[in-house]
Amino acid sequence: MKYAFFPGCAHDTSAGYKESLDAVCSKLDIELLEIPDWNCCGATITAGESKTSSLYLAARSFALSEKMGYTQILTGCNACYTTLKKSAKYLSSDKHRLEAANKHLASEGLELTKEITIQHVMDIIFDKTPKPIWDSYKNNALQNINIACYYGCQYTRPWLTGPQSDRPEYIENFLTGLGFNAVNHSAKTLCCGAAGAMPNADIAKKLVARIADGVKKESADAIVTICPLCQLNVDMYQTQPDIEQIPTLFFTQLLGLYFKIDLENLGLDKLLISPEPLIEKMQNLKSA
Amino acid sequence: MNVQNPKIGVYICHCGMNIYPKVDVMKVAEYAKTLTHVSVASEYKFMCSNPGQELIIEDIKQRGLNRVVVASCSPRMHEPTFRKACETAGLNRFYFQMANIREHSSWVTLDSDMATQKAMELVTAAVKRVSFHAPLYTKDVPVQKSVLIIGGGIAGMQSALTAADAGFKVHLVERETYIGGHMAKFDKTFPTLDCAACISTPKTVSIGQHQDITLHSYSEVTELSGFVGNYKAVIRKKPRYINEDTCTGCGLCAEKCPVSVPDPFNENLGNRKAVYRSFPQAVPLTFCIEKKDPAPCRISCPAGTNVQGYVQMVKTGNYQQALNIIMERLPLPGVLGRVCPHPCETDCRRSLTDSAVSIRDLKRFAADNAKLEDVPLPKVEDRDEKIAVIGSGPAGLTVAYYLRRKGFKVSIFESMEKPGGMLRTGIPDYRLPPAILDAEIDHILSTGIEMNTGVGLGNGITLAGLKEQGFDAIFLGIGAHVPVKMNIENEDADGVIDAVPFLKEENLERPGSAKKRVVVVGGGNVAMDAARVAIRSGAQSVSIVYRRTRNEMPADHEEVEGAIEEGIELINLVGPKKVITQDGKVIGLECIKNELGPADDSGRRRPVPVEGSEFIIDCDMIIPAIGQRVESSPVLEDTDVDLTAWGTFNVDQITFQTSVPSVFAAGDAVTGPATVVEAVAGGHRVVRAIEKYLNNEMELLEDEIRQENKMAGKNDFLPVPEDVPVVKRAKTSFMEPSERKNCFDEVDLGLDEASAQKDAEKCLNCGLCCECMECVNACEVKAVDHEMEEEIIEVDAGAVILSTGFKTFQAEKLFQYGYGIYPEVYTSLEFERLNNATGPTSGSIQMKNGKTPERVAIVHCVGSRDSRNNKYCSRVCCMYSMKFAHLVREKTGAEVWEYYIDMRSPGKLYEEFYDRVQEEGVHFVRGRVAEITDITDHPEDDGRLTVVAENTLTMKTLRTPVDMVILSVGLEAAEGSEDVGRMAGVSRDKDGWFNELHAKLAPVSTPISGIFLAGCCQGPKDIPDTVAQASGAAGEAISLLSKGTVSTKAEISFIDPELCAGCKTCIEVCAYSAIDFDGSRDVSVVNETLCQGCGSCSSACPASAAGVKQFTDLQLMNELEGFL
Amino acid sequence: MSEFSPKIIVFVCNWCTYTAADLAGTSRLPYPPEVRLVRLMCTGMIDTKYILKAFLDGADGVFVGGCHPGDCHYIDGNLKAEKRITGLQQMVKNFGIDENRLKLEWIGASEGPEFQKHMTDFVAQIKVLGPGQTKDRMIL
Amino acid sequence: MTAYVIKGNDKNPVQAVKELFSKLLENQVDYIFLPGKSPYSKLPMPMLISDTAHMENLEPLAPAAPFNSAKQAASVLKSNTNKKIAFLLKPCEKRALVELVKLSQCSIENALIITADCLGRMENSTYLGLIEDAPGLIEAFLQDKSFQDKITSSCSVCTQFTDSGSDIHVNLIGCSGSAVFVPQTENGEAVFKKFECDRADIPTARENEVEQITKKHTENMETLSDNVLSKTKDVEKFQELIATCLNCYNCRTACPVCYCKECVFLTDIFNHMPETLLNRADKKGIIKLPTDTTMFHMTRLAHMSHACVGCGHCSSVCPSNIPVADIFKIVSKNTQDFFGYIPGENTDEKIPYLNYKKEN
Repeated sequence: MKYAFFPGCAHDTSAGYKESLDAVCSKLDIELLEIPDWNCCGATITAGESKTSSLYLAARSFALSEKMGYTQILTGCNACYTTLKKSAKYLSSDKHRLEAANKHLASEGLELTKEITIQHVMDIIFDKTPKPIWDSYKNNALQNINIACYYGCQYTRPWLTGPQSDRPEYIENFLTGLGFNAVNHSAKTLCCGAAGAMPNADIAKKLVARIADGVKKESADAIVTICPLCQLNVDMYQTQPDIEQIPTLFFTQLLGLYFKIDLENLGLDKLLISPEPLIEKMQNLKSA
Repeated sequence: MNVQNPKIGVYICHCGMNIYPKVDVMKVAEYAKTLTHVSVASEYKFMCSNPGQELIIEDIKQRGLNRVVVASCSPRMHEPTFRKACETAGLNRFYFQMANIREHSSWVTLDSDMATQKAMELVTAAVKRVSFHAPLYTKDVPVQKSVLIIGGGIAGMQSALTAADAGFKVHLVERETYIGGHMAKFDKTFPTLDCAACISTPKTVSIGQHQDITLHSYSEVTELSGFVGNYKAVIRKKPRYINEDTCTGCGLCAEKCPVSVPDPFNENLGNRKAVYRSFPQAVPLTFCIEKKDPAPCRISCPAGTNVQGYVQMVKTGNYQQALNIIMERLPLPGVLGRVCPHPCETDCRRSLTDSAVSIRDLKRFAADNAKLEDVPLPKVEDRDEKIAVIGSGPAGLTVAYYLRRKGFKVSIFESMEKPGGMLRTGIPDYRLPPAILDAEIDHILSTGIEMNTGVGLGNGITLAGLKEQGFDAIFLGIGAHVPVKMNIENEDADGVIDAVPFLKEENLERPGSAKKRVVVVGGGNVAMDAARVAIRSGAQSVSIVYRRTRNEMPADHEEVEGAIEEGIELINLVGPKKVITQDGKVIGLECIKNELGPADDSGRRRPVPVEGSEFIIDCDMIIPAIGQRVESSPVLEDTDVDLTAWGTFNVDQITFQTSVPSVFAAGDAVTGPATVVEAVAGGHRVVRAIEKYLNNEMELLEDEIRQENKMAGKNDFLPVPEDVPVVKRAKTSFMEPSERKNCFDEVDLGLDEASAQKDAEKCLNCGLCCECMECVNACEVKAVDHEMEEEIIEVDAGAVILSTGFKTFQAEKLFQYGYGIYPEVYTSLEFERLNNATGPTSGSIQMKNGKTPERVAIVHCVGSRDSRNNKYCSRVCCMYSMKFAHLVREKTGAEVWEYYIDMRSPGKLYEEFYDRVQEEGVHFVRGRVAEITDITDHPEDDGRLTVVAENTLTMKTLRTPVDMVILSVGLEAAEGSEDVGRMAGVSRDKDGWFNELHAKLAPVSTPISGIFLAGCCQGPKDIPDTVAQASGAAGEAISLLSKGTVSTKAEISFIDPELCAGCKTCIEVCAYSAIDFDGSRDVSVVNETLCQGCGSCSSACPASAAGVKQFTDLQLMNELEGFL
Repeated sequence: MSEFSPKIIVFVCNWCTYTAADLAGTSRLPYPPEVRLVRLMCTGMIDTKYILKAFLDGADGVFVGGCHPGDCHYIDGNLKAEKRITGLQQMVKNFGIDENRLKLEWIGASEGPEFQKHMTDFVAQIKVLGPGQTKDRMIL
Repeated sequence: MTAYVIKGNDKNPVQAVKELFSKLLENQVDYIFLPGKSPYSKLPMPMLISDTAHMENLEPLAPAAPFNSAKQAASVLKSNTNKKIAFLLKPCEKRALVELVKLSQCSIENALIITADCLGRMENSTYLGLIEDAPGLIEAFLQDKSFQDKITSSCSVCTQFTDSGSDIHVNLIGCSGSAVFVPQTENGEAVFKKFECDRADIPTARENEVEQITKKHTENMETLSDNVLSKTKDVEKFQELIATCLNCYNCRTACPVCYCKECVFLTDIFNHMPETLLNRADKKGIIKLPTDTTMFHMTRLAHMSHACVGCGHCSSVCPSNIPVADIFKIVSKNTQDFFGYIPGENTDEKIPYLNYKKEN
């Protein structure tokens, strides 16, 4: 299957997200077509000044996607996901906003005419791929691998449609289905501090410390994230003193390990906290 | 035309500022004056006030008005007021019509001109309509002098006592086993800190003792019909299984009861027994047994053994009672404790969490540790009828034993020298030691059964002969002993011996007949037995040849395992093709390899031979074990009994009778080779059939069985608790393989006492009451009756009071507060129980680990004042939260934080209580709690919960570590109030509370006259308000009943006999059967006492012969004329 | 020319929808002024004559509001009304009266906001359908 | 299916029917009810006969009827008299009678209902005009297509000209001039056991001919629909159709299923007070009198269109030549299709408005 893909500004430079996503997608026969000349999703502007400017930014990427023939856009970043989804909702439900945005787009010869839907790339990987591929790697011994799923604060916003709650179990259910032991913890949707990390590093550190505290209670072997900003912050601040260090991976990296994809194709060496113990544990599993 | 010269007065109300100025009432009045027949039109500030009404009365009197229209508020509000005014002036009250220009115009219309215009049209329609009004008259009918009260909380109790003290009969219906409602769970009450029990017990006791109050506890009203003054209710009284009249409340039954379940009265913080009383002071004091559907183990046992019962008895160490329970259905407990394939364990719900209870081993344990001779026999009269049982296998022994227990004379005829049938010849001794079998058969015979061994059909007796000897019924339990052939070449060679004769010989005589290299053909239990016996009787190597894979093998898993452990080789996917002989003796078995093809009828994949894959297994002995069939020829010798295509006896599936009426059959002889327990099950069905047959009640059997089938399969079981610990399944110890393979000693050594009890403890008590009958034995006054059934009671009542109370908000819905996730988060009701002297901790406020909390947070407005849940304020939470704070401070000295949005303490002494609690040092934080989490910022707080909230007074986010959190959950309408509302015709508001007639002026009445509301069913309220309202509701009811009569409705149907064509359509549509047909005139006639005035008849009648008074076609068509 | 202001007759039962209308009033929930409520004890009382009279004498729309199925104060009067009204919708359709001009809805006693919404929506719908055929004409 | 012909009369259907009824009256029933003529008019009217002496007055199978005789049949069957009566009805009359049974207007327990293939009826004037010149008209009509084209508009669109629910049905169509009696119930079967008659086969040509007529009538219906629909498509156009209605209520009197003792339009509800009329005139500036004519027709449609059997007598009796039956035909087809209701088929089928209870 082919999908239009909106990478967002953090995707390519993240610690192995791009590599592992590509590897997993090719395993699952998913082709991600990067929207040509995409631009900033607008997250930072929304947070700052102008809602309308952020809307125009999103509208431009939407129009580009429409032009390439796709009305469904995938992204792997929670900030992009929320911002784009919000923008898509505003644009489709308010024709005045749509007209205003199209006025701007006209200067580039672009126009947004269709309703755009936004999906996290994870949703596609979990829901739209053939079960037999997954099943052929199933291993009961994986239940010794304790995974703490971390959703971040954006993916389960209550106004979004889709899996949502304060204590989501979407990723857990999927990983449990593969054989992993997904632990229940209290930090699933806490803020990672990304939005304020630059100006308020001390606050961000405190926030990550709470995440680590929630996860460590359940003796997790790894934290799995679904967003480059989350991954960066949680990984980075755990290296500070007084904080428990738990390898923090992208979900695609874990799936790569599950599929036994070559390690060098998963970008695991870019992680700050070494995933070695996890990799070793997974490689030493007795198959049952 | 029934009106001559209408003179209409029109009165427009300002309703203060509610109608005017939005509606220009002056303009409306001026306009009204122009309408035909209107002789006066005026406006006034408050038409409902005395001067307003006087205005109407004066005009009627002075100006001779004969019609009145008032344009004001909703007729649901003041129609009675103005009708009364008309009546006062001497005008029939129905010469009045109301135009609703407030709720339907001024309040809902934004534009003033439009509102005025609408008001004018509403007035026009009313004026047109009222011209066609006619005087109506009502009749007085007597009322029932009794009150029905639904719900026995403090509200229902107060209403009941008030009404009963006034001399009226009261039926108080409560669905729980006790009265007192939520208040019975409280410890203290705010603000005075009275002990809740101290103030409510006098009331409960009075209820119990009052001569005019009939208390229907553990009961529900299922139907309510009739009308004001004459209601009829149907009450369903659930069975307590304990007689209310005789139970003394001593509690011995509960002491003996082995079943412990979470106690809902204690909010599941503690446990109670299956027979229970919620609290010691409960009224009525009668205990109650709670039953669910029979447990799955009991259902799946072919013989219907009360598995849960004996497992519980093993748990409590009462092995004799366990054996007694087993012997109710299984005559061979030790045998089945060893060889039963235990379908019960397959269905055991414990396997949902870890593993099934080791039921079979527990049965064996009970059998091995109790005495057969102490099993009580029912005391029955001996009967004269004689029954012949042919065959002493499990089916025959079952039939013999249980018929004997019913008093019949039983003789067994066994063709072998020793009784036991296949149990003796087919099951090897290492699985079933002969001593066990002998002892159990001896016990069966000791009840007075005659045993004739060495006598069988074709061997001394015949069916006809038995009949001649005077046997009234004959049971054929001859089993299936004839081997089935393999149908391959050289099958009869020396060295081929079938498993059945092989096992028989080995079991009875033990000649050590096995040769060196043995091949067993087959995959069933018989094959395993043959293989394992072969190795014991001298074989050096034993192989089992099976045509499918191990997965498809029908043999029990344990048996296959045991065989492998003893060094027996499994050769799978192989079929026998030919016996290779030399000099007539076996030297090998030629086999062919199979592949699995598509599934066959049994669901197993069919083996398909692979061509050219033949090979030879060298051996000198071949034991085919591929099946047995029934030896029917001796039976057929003198009597023609129908056989099936399989050669088994053809019996009726209900009566188990063969084609010869007095001859019954069961066991392998009917089913073909099957398990012991299935033979026992068949035996039981025959016992029942023979008893019915001899009692000449055979026709009852089918009904009985159909009834049982109907009852089965509802699957309402005790829910599996969430926090069940994982417990490893008890394993019996085994003899070492090396040791056992050389002897016939019993391999399985059984469970030791400790592991048996531990495993029995795993039982989840799916059926709740396990029917072990310990309570029956314990009860000195014989009050326990397990056969009790529900009762249906009908009562009459003149008035009904609904007092169905409330339930608390489900705290799980607010994930962020972690209820159900963190053990130290409690709801307020849980805290009430924790703090209550009769509660699970006897009133000590402690955490689940037994420690006293040092820091406690109380969270207000959980589920209240929350747009995502309930928007309303639950009114009681602030006050009870402060009560908690005070109690925690007083009892534990812990630091307490109250997180509130606004403090609501309006009430006598309430604000003072707030002051007092503040002075006691409780921290008050204004801010809704955002989150409760186990994540802490400081390592020293590890293990504590953190309450996250913004203090909106200091604008600071607080993260407060605490040991315990109490969620002050809000109130919601009680479970089932929707059904009660429907039944009574009382509507509920959007939150589910019952609608009162008027929020201010009729707070305890409903739109349905004669039905009143008391307490929280109408909306959240505290105890003082509840009691006040309950007294009010009782007062309304008393006022209604004291008058002695009620007026019938005037607005009911009529049928004009001149117009009625007698088509009976109205009779068909009438939901109240209120229309009769008068055959002498060929017209329908309304029964005025039954008619409710719905008008279904009127709209169904094309001739408009049927109509509703005050809603006639003429009136409505003219009202429309006014609008259009 | 001023905007078309339709004339709408609303038949309501006393127990549910009239109460809901009262509730909309006490809650001050505004809705278009074009609706005229006729109170009946039950929707099961509605004669086809009333609805035809409305349509033939100038009403642009007719709305019937009753209790939810199962909640009828008279057991199943609302179901009888439902059958009759669906039949009538078919009948008037023959004469070019759009079936959407005759609407049946269940509005429970506590559903003041729903009453407001239904009134607002129905008036809007009738405005879209335009004036009925009988207004200011010599028809009855 | 067993069928019978009457010996000796196999080429004269009128005579065959007469003979059957005569035999019935002789020893199976107490009365017979079928069209006959009085000395005073050539138009056949329903006759109730107790004595075989009057058989010569009978005129079965005449292509004329001044009204649908279901109401008259019902008046004979209104209450239980314990008398057996045999009826000869046109299929539309039998259907109307079944509807009246559902409305408790009569019981057909003691009735033997005999129906005959109906090739339609002529308006009274047409019939009277023709019968003057052609005394053998009835027999000729059954054969001669040119006569058959003179039937009423309603009959020319009727597709229910045979019957399957009566006790005995007389097959005429495709029977090349003979009458073939087909018993359709046990009661019908019993009739033929009691006297001698010949067993016969239903002619094979019948099926085809029935189909032909059905096809033709269906086509006629389509034409009619096109014509009428253009006049009923809105209320104002409809006025053109009924403009001359004088509220005489003849149509409802003639209607066999309008069973009210007195029409609601004759009651006070529509018998307006002067001020009502004046108010209406005030409101609109001008009103036409009599009022409520549209109301009358639509109410009758609302009340009865589910039960309309399509006999067409409403049109026949209209002094203003309003095609009432055509309007009914179109509307009732829609109503009956909507409810899946076939009026007059069997007495057990519930009237749609009484079928309001929901499953579970």
